[in-house]
Amino acid sequence: MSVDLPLPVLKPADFASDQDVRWCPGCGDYAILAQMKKIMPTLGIPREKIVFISGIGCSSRFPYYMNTYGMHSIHGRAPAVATGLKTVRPDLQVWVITGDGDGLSIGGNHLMHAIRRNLDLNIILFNNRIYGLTKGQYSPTSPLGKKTKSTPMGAIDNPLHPLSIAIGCEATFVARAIDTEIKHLGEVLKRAAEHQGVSFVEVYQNCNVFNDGAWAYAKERETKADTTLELVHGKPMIFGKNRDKGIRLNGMNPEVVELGKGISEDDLLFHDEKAAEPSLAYLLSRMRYEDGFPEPIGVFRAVERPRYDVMINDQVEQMTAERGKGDLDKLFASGDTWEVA
Amino acid sequence: MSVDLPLPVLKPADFASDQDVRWCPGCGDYAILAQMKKIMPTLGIPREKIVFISGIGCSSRFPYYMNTYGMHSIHGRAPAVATGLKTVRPDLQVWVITGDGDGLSIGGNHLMHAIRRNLDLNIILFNNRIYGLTKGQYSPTSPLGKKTKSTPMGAIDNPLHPLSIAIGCEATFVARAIDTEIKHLGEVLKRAAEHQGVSFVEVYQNCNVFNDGAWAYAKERETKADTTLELVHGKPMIFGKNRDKGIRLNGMNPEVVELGKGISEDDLLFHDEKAAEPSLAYLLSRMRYEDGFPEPIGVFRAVERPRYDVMINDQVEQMTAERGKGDLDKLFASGDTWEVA
Amino acid sequence: MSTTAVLEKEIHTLDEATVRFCGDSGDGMQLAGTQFTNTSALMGNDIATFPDFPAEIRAPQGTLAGVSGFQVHFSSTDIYTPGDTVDALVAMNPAALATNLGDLRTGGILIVNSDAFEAKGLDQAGYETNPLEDGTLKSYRLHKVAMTKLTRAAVEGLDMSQKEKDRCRNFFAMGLVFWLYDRPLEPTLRYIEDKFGKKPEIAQANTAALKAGYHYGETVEAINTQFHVPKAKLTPGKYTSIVGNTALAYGLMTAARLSNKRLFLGAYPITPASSILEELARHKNFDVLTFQAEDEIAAMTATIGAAFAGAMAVTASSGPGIALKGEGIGLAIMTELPMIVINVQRGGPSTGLPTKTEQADLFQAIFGRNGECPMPVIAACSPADCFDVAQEAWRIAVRYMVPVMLLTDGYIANGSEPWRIPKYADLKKIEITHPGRPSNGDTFLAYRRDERLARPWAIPGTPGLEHRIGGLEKQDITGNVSYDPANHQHMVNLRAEKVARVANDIPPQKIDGPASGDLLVLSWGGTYGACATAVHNLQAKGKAVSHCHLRWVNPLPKDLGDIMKRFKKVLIPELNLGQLRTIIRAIYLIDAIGLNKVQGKPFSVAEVANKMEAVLRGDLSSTEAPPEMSDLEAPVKAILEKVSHGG
Amino acid sequence: MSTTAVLEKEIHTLDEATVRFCGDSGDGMQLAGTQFTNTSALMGNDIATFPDFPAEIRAPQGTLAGVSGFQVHFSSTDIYTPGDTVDALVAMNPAALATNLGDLRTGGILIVNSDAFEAKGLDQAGYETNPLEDGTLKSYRLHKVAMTKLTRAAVEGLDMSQKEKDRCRNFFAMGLVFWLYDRPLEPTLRYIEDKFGKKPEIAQANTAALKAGYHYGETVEAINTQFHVPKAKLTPGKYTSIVGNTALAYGLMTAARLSNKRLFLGAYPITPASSILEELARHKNFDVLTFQAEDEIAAMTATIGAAFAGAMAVTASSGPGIALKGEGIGLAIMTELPMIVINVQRGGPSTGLPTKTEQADLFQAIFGRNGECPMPVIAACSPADCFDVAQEAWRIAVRYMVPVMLLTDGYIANGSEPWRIPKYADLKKIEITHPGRPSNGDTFLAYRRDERLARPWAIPGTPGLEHRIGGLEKQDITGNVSYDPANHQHMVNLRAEKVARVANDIPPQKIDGPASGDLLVLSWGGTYGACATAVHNLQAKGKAVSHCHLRWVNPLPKDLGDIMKRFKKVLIPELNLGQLRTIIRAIYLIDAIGLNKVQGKPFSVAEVANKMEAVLRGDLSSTEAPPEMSDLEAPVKAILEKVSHGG
Ligand SMILES: Cc1ncc(C[n+]2csc(CCOP(=O)(O)OP(=O)(O)O)c2C)c(N)n1
Ligand SMILES: Cc1ncc(C[n+]2csc(CCOP(=O)(O)OP(=O)(O)O)c2C)c(N)n1
Ligand code: SF4
Ligand code: SF4
Ligand SMILES: [Mg+2]
Ligand SMILES: [Mg+2]
Repeated sequence: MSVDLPLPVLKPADFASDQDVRWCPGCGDYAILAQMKKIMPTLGIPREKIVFISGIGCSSRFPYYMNTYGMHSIHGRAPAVATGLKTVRPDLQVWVITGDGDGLSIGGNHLMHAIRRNLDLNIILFNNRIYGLTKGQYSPTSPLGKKTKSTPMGAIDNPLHPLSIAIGCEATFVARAIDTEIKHLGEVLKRAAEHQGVSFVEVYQNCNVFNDGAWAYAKERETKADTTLELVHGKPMIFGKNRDKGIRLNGMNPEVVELGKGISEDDLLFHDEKAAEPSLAYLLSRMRYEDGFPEPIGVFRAVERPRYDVMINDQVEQMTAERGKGDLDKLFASGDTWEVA
Repeated sequence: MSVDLPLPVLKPADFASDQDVRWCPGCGDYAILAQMKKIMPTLGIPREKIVFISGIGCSSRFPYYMNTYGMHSIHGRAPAVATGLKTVRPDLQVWVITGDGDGLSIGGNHLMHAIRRNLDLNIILFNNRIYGLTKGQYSPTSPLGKKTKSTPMGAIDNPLHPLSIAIGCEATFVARAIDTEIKHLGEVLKRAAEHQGVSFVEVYQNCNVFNDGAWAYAKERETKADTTLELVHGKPMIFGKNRDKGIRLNGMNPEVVELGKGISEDDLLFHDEKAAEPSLAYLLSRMRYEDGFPEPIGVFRAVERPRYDVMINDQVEQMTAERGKGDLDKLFASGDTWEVA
Repeated sequence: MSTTAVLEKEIHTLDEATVRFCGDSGDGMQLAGTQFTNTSALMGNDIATFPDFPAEIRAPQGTLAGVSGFQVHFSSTDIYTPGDTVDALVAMNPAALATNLGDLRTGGILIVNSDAFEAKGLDQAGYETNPLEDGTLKSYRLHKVAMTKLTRAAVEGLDMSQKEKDRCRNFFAMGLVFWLYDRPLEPTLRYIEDKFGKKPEIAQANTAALKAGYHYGETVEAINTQFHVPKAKLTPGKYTSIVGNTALAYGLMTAARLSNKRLFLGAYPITPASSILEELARHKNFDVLTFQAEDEIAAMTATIGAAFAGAMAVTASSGPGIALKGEGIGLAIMTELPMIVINVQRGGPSTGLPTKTEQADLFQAIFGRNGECPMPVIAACSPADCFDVAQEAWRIAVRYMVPVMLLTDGYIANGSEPWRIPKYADLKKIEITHPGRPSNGDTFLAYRRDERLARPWAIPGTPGLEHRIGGLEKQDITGNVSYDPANHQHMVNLRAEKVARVANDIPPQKIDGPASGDLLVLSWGGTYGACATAVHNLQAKGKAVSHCHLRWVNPLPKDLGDIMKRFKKVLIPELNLGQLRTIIRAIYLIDAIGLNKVQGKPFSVAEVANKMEAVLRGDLSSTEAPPEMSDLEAPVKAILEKVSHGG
Repeated sequence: MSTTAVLEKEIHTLDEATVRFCGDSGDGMQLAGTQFTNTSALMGNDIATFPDFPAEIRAPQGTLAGVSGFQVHFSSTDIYTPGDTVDALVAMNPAALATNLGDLRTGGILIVNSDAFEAKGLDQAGYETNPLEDGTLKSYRLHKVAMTKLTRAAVEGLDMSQKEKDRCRNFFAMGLVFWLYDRPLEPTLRYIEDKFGKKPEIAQANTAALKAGYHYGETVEAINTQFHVPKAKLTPGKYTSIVGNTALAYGLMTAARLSNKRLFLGAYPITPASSILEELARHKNFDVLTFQAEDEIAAMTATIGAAFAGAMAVTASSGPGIALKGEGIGLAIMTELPMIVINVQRGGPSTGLPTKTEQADLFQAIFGRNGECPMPVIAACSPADCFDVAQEAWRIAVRYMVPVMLLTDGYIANGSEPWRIPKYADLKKIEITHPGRPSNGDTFLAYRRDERLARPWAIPGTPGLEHRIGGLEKQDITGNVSYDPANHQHMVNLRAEKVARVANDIPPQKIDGPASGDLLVLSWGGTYGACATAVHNLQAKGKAVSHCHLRWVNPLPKDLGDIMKRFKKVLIPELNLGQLRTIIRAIYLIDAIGLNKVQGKPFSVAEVANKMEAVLRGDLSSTEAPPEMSDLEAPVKAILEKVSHGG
């Protein structure tokens, strides 16, 4: 739906609610909040048409801080709440804010189904690889061997890779950003907002109290250029402090190569966020620092598919067009009837 | 654990319980049951060491028909029940029987986490693309547009591909079989049983009452050679009635090619179920009949990884080795204590 | 078709009769029952029905587990139940006879398809000798009819397979019973035309079989009496026969229209609630959105999202699914959004007896959540009542800004009764006001309340009302999160008081019978019919008994305490171990007596009447309706016990 | 360090005293409280504590929402509660003063860090003028101590940052309070040594600060009285101070050892239950398996799997998590497997007040499932009692083959008390027998029962006992699926009767006070201490009052009805709106009176005592403990209400 009235010009501060922000000082969540407030005025959507739905977790307090409509629901269920909301009101812009525990542990199933339905939701998963709010138990993204309050001898479950799962269940928009790379983060959030259909964004977020430095390799000035790779549609995959390294495909496997020495940009894998098949996005989602790869950030995949929220309403319109607006009196009498005089 | 006593020689019939089988006549479930009973005596595991755990659905009645230990639990939770069981008793062989609704709708999250934990469970998902037991509503694997009792105008959610999801969450063994290809089915079940770690098998199963013919293309004598592709480790991907077609890789995308005409077997994709990275398995899981591909059957992926059920018990042993068998009296007095006389 | 002369036969006029068709699931007994019901309704009888499906989708043919039945009670007076015992039983095979004979009254008419009583069928039913021959049926008026042969003869020459021909047997049986109870064939002929118009062979065959059955009645000497049940004196109007879940779906659609709302249903399939989803999915042109969720938790929380969005939001499930919704219901209560949570109760606990009926989820409805978490609970008393109850639930939900639990049960959901079709224009509108953009400078207070303690329903999209809600305790008035102890107490009290105030909207209880007396029967939900009938029967015998039926189970009507005090005894029959009784005792400290049955089946009128008489005689203990206790060793039993299950 | 001369000061001997440390979450108040507690315990006092965490992980420094407190009640006589009011309050900043002053008794000692009362801090706490200066504190014995400066001085010269130095302030405060209450420094010095041994600078700094604080007390003139609380007469033995959740974990491990079982805990983190998981995870060498599940449903059903496997299977959660487990608990009840379901209750409904305490999940425990689905429910009464209750829950679970619900609450879970350390060898073994391979030819009957109605616990791996269980109704004796109506009634009755028979294992109720009288206080769970103390207080005043505390809440003790009849009135104080009261009324038809408080906080002794006196005076209405009702407009309040939350 389009907005008829000229919009008042809003500033990021207009999107701040009157509630005190209650995250630990230094928490990565602040940066994400700041970027969100920053991109809001650029979307051309009036404040009252925006809704933030979250589950439970530090990250899930997010809606309280946005001066939009919002619901801080229950643990893991935000995608389902958002589905009901968006189905009834496809004209609203609906954001889902979740954490690695909220979204991938208790809420994994709802996340998976919201993604496969391709409702036009913007799902932002704050991945700090820990349960923050409950004070430091391991999460489904905690690495093997991770010692936490609930795993004093180290975690023994293989971590889930949020983007691999999203891609495994038919996601149409998949992206990754880092809390401290604020400009890039803002751009990714904006792309997510603009995507028609479900957008799934993983944000590497630092929990400085219970899991400080979990993403240090990808955030620190000295290492980040070598450990991350910014994806640009149509461009070769180049990274490194001196932009002298790249990703090349070897059969089905990616490999890190050095540019020069007989290898030119053209030999590299070119990013194609619009690839019909998600195989490239899947492969990128598997590139991990611990395996010697840079971890891609940016938009992995952005394709258009029909939206559930639109289609369900289309069915209403279609049946209405075919049969006319429902007439209860007719319906009541549609079976065998008889008169008693 | 190994078995000490020589095993009595069992026959498939020894694995039949005394309960009447209560599936509709003609249901594909019968064939799966028959194959299961058939492979059982070949596994060298005594009957009392085998447990079948299921959820709810037609498929989930399976345990009643096996003369082993079993539990017909609640809808969607079989992987979690099995996790508790296997954790406590890694020496038992534990099977999980589930359906496309039980396993991918209500139980999606448990399935995902059981898979990523890589417990040594054999999970068999009977995919009939419908809710059988509740009489014909669509399921997460029903195709777009599918008209069912609950979708009279056609389904509007993108179907989930069970194997893509399993691969998306770190599965170590992934396979597919068809209820009517009984020999192949038996082999796949046996491979699943033998795999150390989680085995996830999708079986195309016909529900002749509520979704008859859902897999007709892959089952019918005239079409099946062209619509399915039997995967063999280390072998090129050849299919077709005359074994004259193959799958070739074009960049990241598979394509169907005809052999001869300048294309030889060596140009084809070779199957590698042991590939370190799951990208090949993922790509295979995406090949769909409706997109003009044969659908692979057989073992997509079979790699070894540490097992959760083993590691959790190892931690017990390790701590016991380090600290000795726990002494409660010492533990009670491990904090500050004082004597009252 | 044979052309025997029509014989002169007696016609007896009866007040009422109960007929049951039973046979294999493949025998089309549900169709036979439905046609008989519709025809009886069209003839002006009052009716009540009880379909009884097997638990299996399709149990092996001829087995006890595969028996399907449909009972029709039709009458020239008001009736409320499908009948305790059966006057005429049609059994299409030995298994059907074995499992249904117990309900046929002594001297009742027994029509069997004698062709089906061969070795295999008898064996599957656990008969060692043929009951048609061994004299065991001598206390019934047995008619052995070679239905298979007669049907085959009737459809001879038509171009269809034997199997297809045999499938017409149910029409033969119908024809015969239609003749027996003096019903016209026209409605069924119309049905055949509608349904099989495009398959003329089948239409022709069914027609032929139907007529052959009717003709058989007219001509065969052995059946020498015909029965006639005159029209009932129903309130004038246009009627249709309606099934509970359909009435509920219609009621929801009506409530949505009356309140000018989109209807959103979030549901996950589960027996016996699924058909609410299925029915609503067929009516999207009524601005109905049906969302089949991935599970019950998603169904519940999507419903909360839809309520927040401003729709008439509903979720429907059965016991185990409602258990899963508990946490979500807590959020609904905390956010004070209006919605309806429907529980079509089935046999529990756990998966229990999924295709059977029970009233054992009342505790769960009232108490089954963490914290002090009250919600209004309303219960339908019959299939047609579902229509009204759906509207009332919504009216209260929006008046008080509260989720409402609506209880029905498997018996109501699948049963049918005549429904006097209302005119939409005559129905009472449901008023809803949403706050609009506030006047300049006013801050919106999401938890400021009106006189009913309802907070405003401000919906996203409204400028100036941006606000955040959630599951943490809310500060009074502002709705901000609050950890203040005093505020928490205040809010807990407020939520309880709000639900208590719903009682202001409950009209004074109707008492069926004198306002005081020896015994009050207090009932709720689907036991209404059996209780009403039992009370009428005892009143007819001159006993000082009355009946009071609860529509709202939480809160209870304000006058209930006074009403109960005016009776010497209060009897509460329930299909559970005494859940309402526990609540009544706790609130009113009244030593109410229970009649409790947990057998997956409704009460018979006799069970209630017997217990009433026992209480009147001075037996004041709570009792269970004595189960027809089965010798678990008997062969039929033993086979019946074989695994069987449902959804 | 300054070297002032030590002054001669008065020493008062007291029976008991209550001290509270409060400050910003970063100020180390939990540590101060714990050290004070341990030291007091070592000195032989009876103790009870109450930590009060802020809801946030780390609220912004200096804010009201960030205040953290720890209260210690220590005594020379038996005590059961952390104390209603505080005798000495240590407030490290204005926010702490603002939120805690209300609990300091008039005339109480108030020690503040005067350095923190500068503009920003005062503003954050909502003070417009400085309370240290404006006379508002004149009814307390105020000691303004420049703790920041004094601490800095004490640690001067050490190689650490200012911030690190300031972090030693809590040791200064401890030192001062240790002097005030005549406690030795040695235990704390030992603690510093243990904890910071590897960081000698920090150890040195903390030691210096601690001693400086102590010395300050000795030397500063303004503080002229020291207090002494002599040893309590505790039962001889070795003691340690134990926190509720730790005692519970120990109890579970002990029960497992006593029954020769592996211990399996399936849990999903949730406040305030998480530390059970965390504690058990540290003791794998006790053959403990901890499974952190993906959610509570998985935790519950994995627990069922572990029980089937033959382990001692336990799941632990809090209200909302238990709501999610409801369906699974139904399966546990239907499969009749032994296990323990722990609910550490917190403030509800919904997410509610996650870090606060409440008793409002009793209804959920007893009634919160679909169908007739009873289970035994046991409740711990204090931190140390958790140890015993865990064993008793398991003993009953295996004797009756039934899941048992074990209730504690946030107050018990985080509170601590002295625990007389038992000798493992003295504890009663828990006998379990598993059936073995049946004699040749016998079929195993999975639902054949013993005299307690318990079925056999046959575990996978045993040859010849292969069997299948599940959630559908079971045939009596065989355990096969059964749809038989009579069998269903029978099994529903059996499951109810089995739970009822648990009462055979409940010893006669202990009554604290005379066996009859004017008023019986009936309590359950964590309110034990406040009720016991209030009853003692009134008994001391010569009132005819007694106390009866329930350990098993379902079934109720057999003698409870008779006991209650011997009193004129029964008062049931609960931290809910009257849940036990509802059940007592329903069962016994007794007009029990309620004292109900739902404020996220335990009862004070005075609240219970006042209500008892009111009842004795003739006020027979149920009431709420009057909240200290807050004027929501006041500035402190307004700020306090700002968003805050927990897990
Ligand atoms: C039903 C339920 N179970 C458990 C909890 C406790 N809980 C709250 S948040 C949380 C996990 C938070 O982790 P994550 O989603 O990663 O968020 P973070 O705090 O790290 O941002 C848990 C287990 C709850 N509130 N509700
Ligand atoms: C909690 C709960 N919700 C819903 C149901 C109803 N139900 C039973 S089986 C089923 C789906 C079955 O589908 P699937 O898993 O595909 O099995 P199939 O019958 O097709 O083999 C449903 C929705 C239930 N038993 N329990
Ligand atoms: S605990 Fe971690 S994630 Fe939570 S607010 Fe603090 S730093 Fe952020
Ligand atoms: S309904 Fe379908 S899946 Fe179920 S038993 Fe019948 S044929 Fe098989
Ligand atoms: Mg996290
Ligand atoms: Mg299915």
